[in-house]
Amino acid sequence: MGWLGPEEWQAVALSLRVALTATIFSLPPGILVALVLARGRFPGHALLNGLVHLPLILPPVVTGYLLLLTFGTKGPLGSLLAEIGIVFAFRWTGAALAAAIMAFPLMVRAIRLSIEAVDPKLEEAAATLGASRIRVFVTVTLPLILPGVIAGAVLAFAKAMGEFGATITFVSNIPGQTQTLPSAIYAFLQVPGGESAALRLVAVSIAIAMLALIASEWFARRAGRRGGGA
Amino acid sequence: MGWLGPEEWQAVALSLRVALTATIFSLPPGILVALVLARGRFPGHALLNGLVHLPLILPPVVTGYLLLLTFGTKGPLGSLLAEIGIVFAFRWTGAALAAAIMAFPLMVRAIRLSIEAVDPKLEEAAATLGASRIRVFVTVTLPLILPGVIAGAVLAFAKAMGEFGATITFVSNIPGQTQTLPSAIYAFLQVPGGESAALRLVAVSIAIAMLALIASEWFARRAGRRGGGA
Amino acid sequence: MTLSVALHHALPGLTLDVAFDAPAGVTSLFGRSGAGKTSVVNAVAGLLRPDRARIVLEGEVLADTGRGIWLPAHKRRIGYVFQEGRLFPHLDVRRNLVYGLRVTGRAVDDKAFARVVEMLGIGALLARRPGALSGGEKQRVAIGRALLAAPRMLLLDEPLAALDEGRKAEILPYLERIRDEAGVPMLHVSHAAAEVARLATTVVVLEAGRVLRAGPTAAVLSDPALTPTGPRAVGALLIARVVAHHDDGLSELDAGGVRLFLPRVASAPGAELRVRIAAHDVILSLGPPEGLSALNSLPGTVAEIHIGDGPGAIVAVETAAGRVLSRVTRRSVARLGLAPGIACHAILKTVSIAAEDVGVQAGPVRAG
Amino acid sequence: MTLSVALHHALPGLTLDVAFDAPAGVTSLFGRSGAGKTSVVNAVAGLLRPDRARIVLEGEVLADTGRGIWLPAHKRRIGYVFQEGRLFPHLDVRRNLVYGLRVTGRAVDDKAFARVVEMLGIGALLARRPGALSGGEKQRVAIGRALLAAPRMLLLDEPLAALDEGRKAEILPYLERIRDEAGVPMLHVSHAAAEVARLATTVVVLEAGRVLRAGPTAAVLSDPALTPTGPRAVGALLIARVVAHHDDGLSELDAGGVRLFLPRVASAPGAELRVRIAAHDVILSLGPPEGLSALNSLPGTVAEIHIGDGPGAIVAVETAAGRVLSRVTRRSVARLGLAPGIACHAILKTVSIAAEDVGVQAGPVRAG
Amino acid sequence: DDVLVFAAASLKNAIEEIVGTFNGETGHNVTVSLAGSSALARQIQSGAPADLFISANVGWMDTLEEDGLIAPGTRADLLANALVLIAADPQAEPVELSPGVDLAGLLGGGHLAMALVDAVPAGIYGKAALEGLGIWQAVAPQVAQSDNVRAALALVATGEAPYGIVYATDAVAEPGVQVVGTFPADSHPPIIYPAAILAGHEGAAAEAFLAYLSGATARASFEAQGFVVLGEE
Ligand SMILES: Nc1ncnc2c1ncn2[C@@H]1O[C@H](COP(=O)(O)OP(=O)(O)OP(=O)(O)O)[C@@H](O)[C@H]1O
Ligand SMILES: Nc1ncnc2c1ncn2[C@@H]1O[C@H](COP(=O)(O)OP(=O)(O)OP(=O)(O)O)[C@@H](O)[C@H]1O
Ligand code: MOO
Ligand SMILES: [Mg+2]
Ligand SMILES: [Mg+2]
Repeated sequence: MGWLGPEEWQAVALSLRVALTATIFSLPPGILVALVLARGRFPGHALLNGLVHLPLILPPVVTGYLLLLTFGTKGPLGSLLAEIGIVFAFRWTGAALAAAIMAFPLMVRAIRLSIEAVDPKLEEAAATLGASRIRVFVTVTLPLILPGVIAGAVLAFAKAMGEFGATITFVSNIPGQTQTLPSAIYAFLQVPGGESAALRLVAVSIAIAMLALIASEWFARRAGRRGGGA
Repeated sequence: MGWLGPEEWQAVALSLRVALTATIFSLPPGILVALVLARGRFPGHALLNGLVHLPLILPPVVTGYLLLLTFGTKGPLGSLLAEIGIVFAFRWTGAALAAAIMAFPLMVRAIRLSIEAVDPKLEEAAATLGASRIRVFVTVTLPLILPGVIAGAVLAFAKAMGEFGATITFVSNIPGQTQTLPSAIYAFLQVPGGESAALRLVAVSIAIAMLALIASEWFARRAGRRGGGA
Repeated sequence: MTLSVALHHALPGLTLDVAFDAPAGVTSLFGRSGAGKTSVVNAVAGLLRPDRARIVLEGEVLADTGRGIWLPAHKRRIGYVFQEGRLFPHLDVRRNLVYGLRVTGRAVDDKAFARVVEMLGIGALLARRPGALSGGEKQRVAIGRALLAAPRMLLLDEPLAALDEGRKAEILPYLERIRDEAGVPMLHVSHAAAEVARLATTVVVLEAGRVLRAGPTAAVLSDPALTPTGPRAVGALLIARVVAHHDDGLSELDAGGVRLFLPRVASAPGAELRVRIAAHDVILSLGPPEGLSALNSLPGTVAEIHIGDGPGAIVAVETAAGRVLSRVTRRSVARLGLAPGIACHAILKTVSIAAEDVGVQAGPVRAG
Repeated sequence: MTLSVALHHALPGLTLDVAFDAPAGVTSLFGRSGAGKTSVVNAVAGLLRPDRARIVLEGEVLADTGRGIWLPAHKRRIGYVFQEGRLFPHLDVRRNLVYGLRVTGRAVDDKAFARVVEMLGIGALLARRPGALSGGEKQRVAIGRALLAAPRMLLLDEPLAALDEGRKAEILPYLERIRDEAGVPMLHVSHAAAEVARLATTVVVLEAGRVLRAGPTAAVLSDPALTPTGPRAVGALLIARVVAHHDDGLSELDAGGVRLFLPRVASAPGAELRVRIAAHDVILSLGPPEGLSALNSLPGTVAEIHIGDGPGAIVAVETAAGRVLSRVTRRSVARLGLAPGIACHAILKTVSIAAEDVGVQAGPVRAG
Repeated sequence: DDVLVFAAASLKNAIEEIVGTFNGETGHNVTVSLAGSSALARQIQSGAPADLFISANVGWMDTLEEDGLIAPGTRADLLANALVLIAADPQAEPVELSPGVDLAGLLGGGHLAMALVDAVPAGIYGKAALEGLGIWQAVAPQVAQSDNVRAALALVATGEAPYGIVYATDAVAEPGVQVVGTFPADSHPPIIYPAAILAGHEGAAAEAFLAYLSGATARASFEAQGFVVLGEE
């Protein structure tokens, strides 16, 4: 414990909170968008697909700027949301938003791949047994894509733990509020001799991510223990 | 043509080269690692899995720094490779390496998910028809995971087009040699009045990525046109 | 009319153009591999949307493409036993079985559950996932899953093809009971004549996407001109009443005043049964048989002789028990001088009538 | 000994403990659903690695767990028609068919290809992907795929269960030809007695993971004590030589000096056939039959009577053509006074012998 | 000859202009790699093929010098910059940046945008200046730190933060912000951009370019961007 200062512990705790929040909140829209992209055939398909991938394509700084312009208190969405009490600017919630958006393409891809691998014949079978579309999804599709959902979530979590460029550009770095592990690491690396301090934080970061990975593998294995096809 | 300067065209061309090289060269190891992670059960499984995810977890600057330490002219691997004529440091090849490593976890995940969705019963059937392991892989597994390979490749390409932090940290930002689109965008954003130039490059970046996405969807659809399971 | 189907659909290999009515009871779709049976069933289930279709179940229009009506599968409440299982790989057998109830918010009736499980012999499998089942076990679970959803109609696509005779003999009476007691109408696909004869009220013969013949089972199966799946499908259906069970394992039946001896049947005296008599199991004798091991002899008169392309002929004999068909050789027809009006005896071995040939009677089986 | 199998394997539902020898020709695994048939076949194919096993094919040790030998599936050159198709969904039918040749670098023999395609009736499907095939079509392609790989042994797991009688009758002779002409040994799983009787040289009856009985087909199938899949499996096999084909569509055969008339068979005069006579198709008569439509009558002497649990009894009649089995009721045994040594006639309808009951003879079929 | 210059990214506009004219006049081929000073310095430590380094930060140049990575006698302080307080509100009153100024009150609960105060030069200088004025403790909780000074500027330009501390050079061309005060030069260590030729890369072309950077043409370019050019006129 002694080898991390209180501010660093704060950054660790915040990063965890940000990454978890980002992962959990982006799961439902992630699954939805993946579903739409995997199954839907509509005019805006390519556009939606492109939009989802945008954070991957753009340098993170640009994404951060765009977030600032959109979700800042003066931004069109930001000011609207502020009226109902949701503020992202300079809040840890903003860091979570940035992380979620940066991680979104990874999550969607993983889930989409799983959805595309689901045999529609099983969904048909569920329908003949009386399951409505939504029930089919919850009782058949979702369990079958669980490995993909877990993979997507773990990718998102890892990405959220490492995200830095968009986050700091959007919500800057306020210790205890928006200073995540990567910003702290970045800061250490900017000054001569900061390497060892940075390394300590990198180690913490890796340890957390490893735990998350191992947990996810375990869950995925449990979920996948089907003993072969039907 | 007129609205991009020659140096900017250079950056576009370089980015394309870097992203394509990164994607193509990381495909074989990506498939291999995905295969090992999906099917293998060995002591170092968790370690390998963690290692692959590392570039996602670490802030890109850290990855870039580690690359610099490892593959720099003075680094252990860098000096070794230099002896057989392979130099990454401050070359476009280094940018490709950085992009490939940053994109690797995305690619591996996508392919791994697809491998896990392949019905081993089909591979067994191929074996009874005389196909050796490697033949089974080439003639059955690979075609069946093609959608995943394509998804992995397009994710990697997009990520490679957008990668910036690790690249600029590893190979700097030398016009014509290591200045990719994102580094150019970054540089523009560092000075007053650079926004409009940056925006132009962002537009180019998006256009390229969109084309890649659309092409990949088209390929994936062709590959996936199986008309249902067996 | 319970179910009325009319559909037109172009598939790459085949154009389906099918219309038939399925009255209460079991309607069997009968036809060769690739004839379009599964496609028709899929359309009824709501899984295949034909180019043109009108499907009405008990007065409710399930589909009418002309009027843009297409009830989605889950609203049709039609149970479906698929040709290829389609069990849920992520659920154990128990959860597969109760899926239909759970998903529609209905409670599981423990008695009904236990009955189905016992009948299908899957009690030991309840905790297993489908991946750890044998081929026949999967099919049995699939049957149970459809039954337990308590549908208002059942679609059965070759439900017993993967099962051995012993198991078939156990499951068939259960399907009959569902047909008769629960009154659940069924659309059934099979290429086994005995199964069709036993279960079906109505038979629809499909060939290359078209209805070759449709009508009451007795009429269709006794039509010698109609052998879409081979000549062994031809046979007659007699209606008989159980008179008594004897100590030596035989049951005595009365068919229009004629005594029939069958291996012990399950039904109590007084019950009315339908007995399928395959044409190739009937021997004709000019005089009353003597010294023969066959216990059943039905005196009658030749009503009709149908000479086919091959060596065989179908002789229809009008007896007090009903019309019996016999498949004999053309040579025998000549040798015995058989012709309409000739008196003869239809001789039938008791044991030729297998358990699968005897079914519980479901309403009137009108002959031709 | 072509194939020798001995294995022990514990599955959650069943412990397999099986040992049998399969001589040249076809060995049928016969048994109820869940008996372990597919598991045994999987072990022979190299897909299931039993806890303990020794499997030897034509002198080559495929598996010997004691010595740590386990030849991988692809090196065994054993073709396998799976119970559930397993076609490659990404390849069209043509590519599925030639997969085994392509992948082992062998050229496609156009003639062999055309023959298999025609026999299976899949010519119109060659350009389609498996997803666009009917259930029976899939199974036919799977058979073709295994055949065309030209394996040194064939495993057939209920290959014909999804097919109608007409199609079965077309495919069976082809399997016989592979057995006889190409000399490819087969291990065959079926619950259809007629199919087993026709194809098998040896029958291995499995029950609950153990070998209940193994031996030559005639001996096993004529054992009245042995009815794992129902009594209709019991029957005799006679060896007969084609004498002539008659104009009225009948073929005349000679079985040990006794004339037999059958619906036209494909083999030329002089050919030796095996004819399955199901016990439930044989009527016994004390005197020579007169005025009967049945053309075949084999005089003989009752050799043995086996009274079962039910109403039936199996009477073995020694005739010049060989031993014939008849399934009669106990009541008939009593009524006719049947007992060993009594002279009687075994009467058999010509048409009772369906096409699927007549096979080309493969080496000697030793009786019991 | 080819010359590769590693320069702090904030010099982009001026240095590219200067390189353009220099290449035109001399026929040399100077290329500039623009990135953060820390990244560039580490690359030099790792053997980057750079000939000349212009840092936005004295510390990193000191480190390289200690490592013996710069050619002795070539280091020169090239430019100086000033630190200004900017406001988002176009009507904002000028602020007298004297000791004890109530900046916290001025912020009124809003944030003060700066670069990372322990890592990025503009932030380090800004923190020093606030300490110099004795108001760091009061303001610190409200400081929002960005990874670079341009991002801090953007926070003010978008109105997200009412005030920010940036270089004078950054405020020059940004129409969205008002300069409301300049920090006294003595409130923080001098903001110096040192330049040096790297050890082993001494050569006529590099030396010529280094000299050119102090020349009149370069001075005009630097000054146009708001830099103070050091060294005699
Ligand atoms: N992977 C498995 N895990 C557990 N039990 C299994 C597994 N595979 C098969 N079994 C069980 O082993 C027994 C034998 O299965 P097998 O598939 O060999 O039967 P089968 O004789 O081929 O039956 P069928 O005629 O129904 O195909 C069955 O009771 C089955 O439930
Ligand atoms: N998706 C499809 N695309 C193209 N053709 C199809 C498709 N599905 C079925 N067919 C063709 O339509 C015909 C009817 O198929 P269907 O599955 O209804 O046959 P079936 O009567 O059920 O046959 P089986 O007894 O073999 O299951 C077949 O010739 C089949 O090849
Ligand atoms: O998208 Mo980044 O470059 O990994 O922060
Ligand atoms: Mg079908
Ligand atoms: Mg099986």
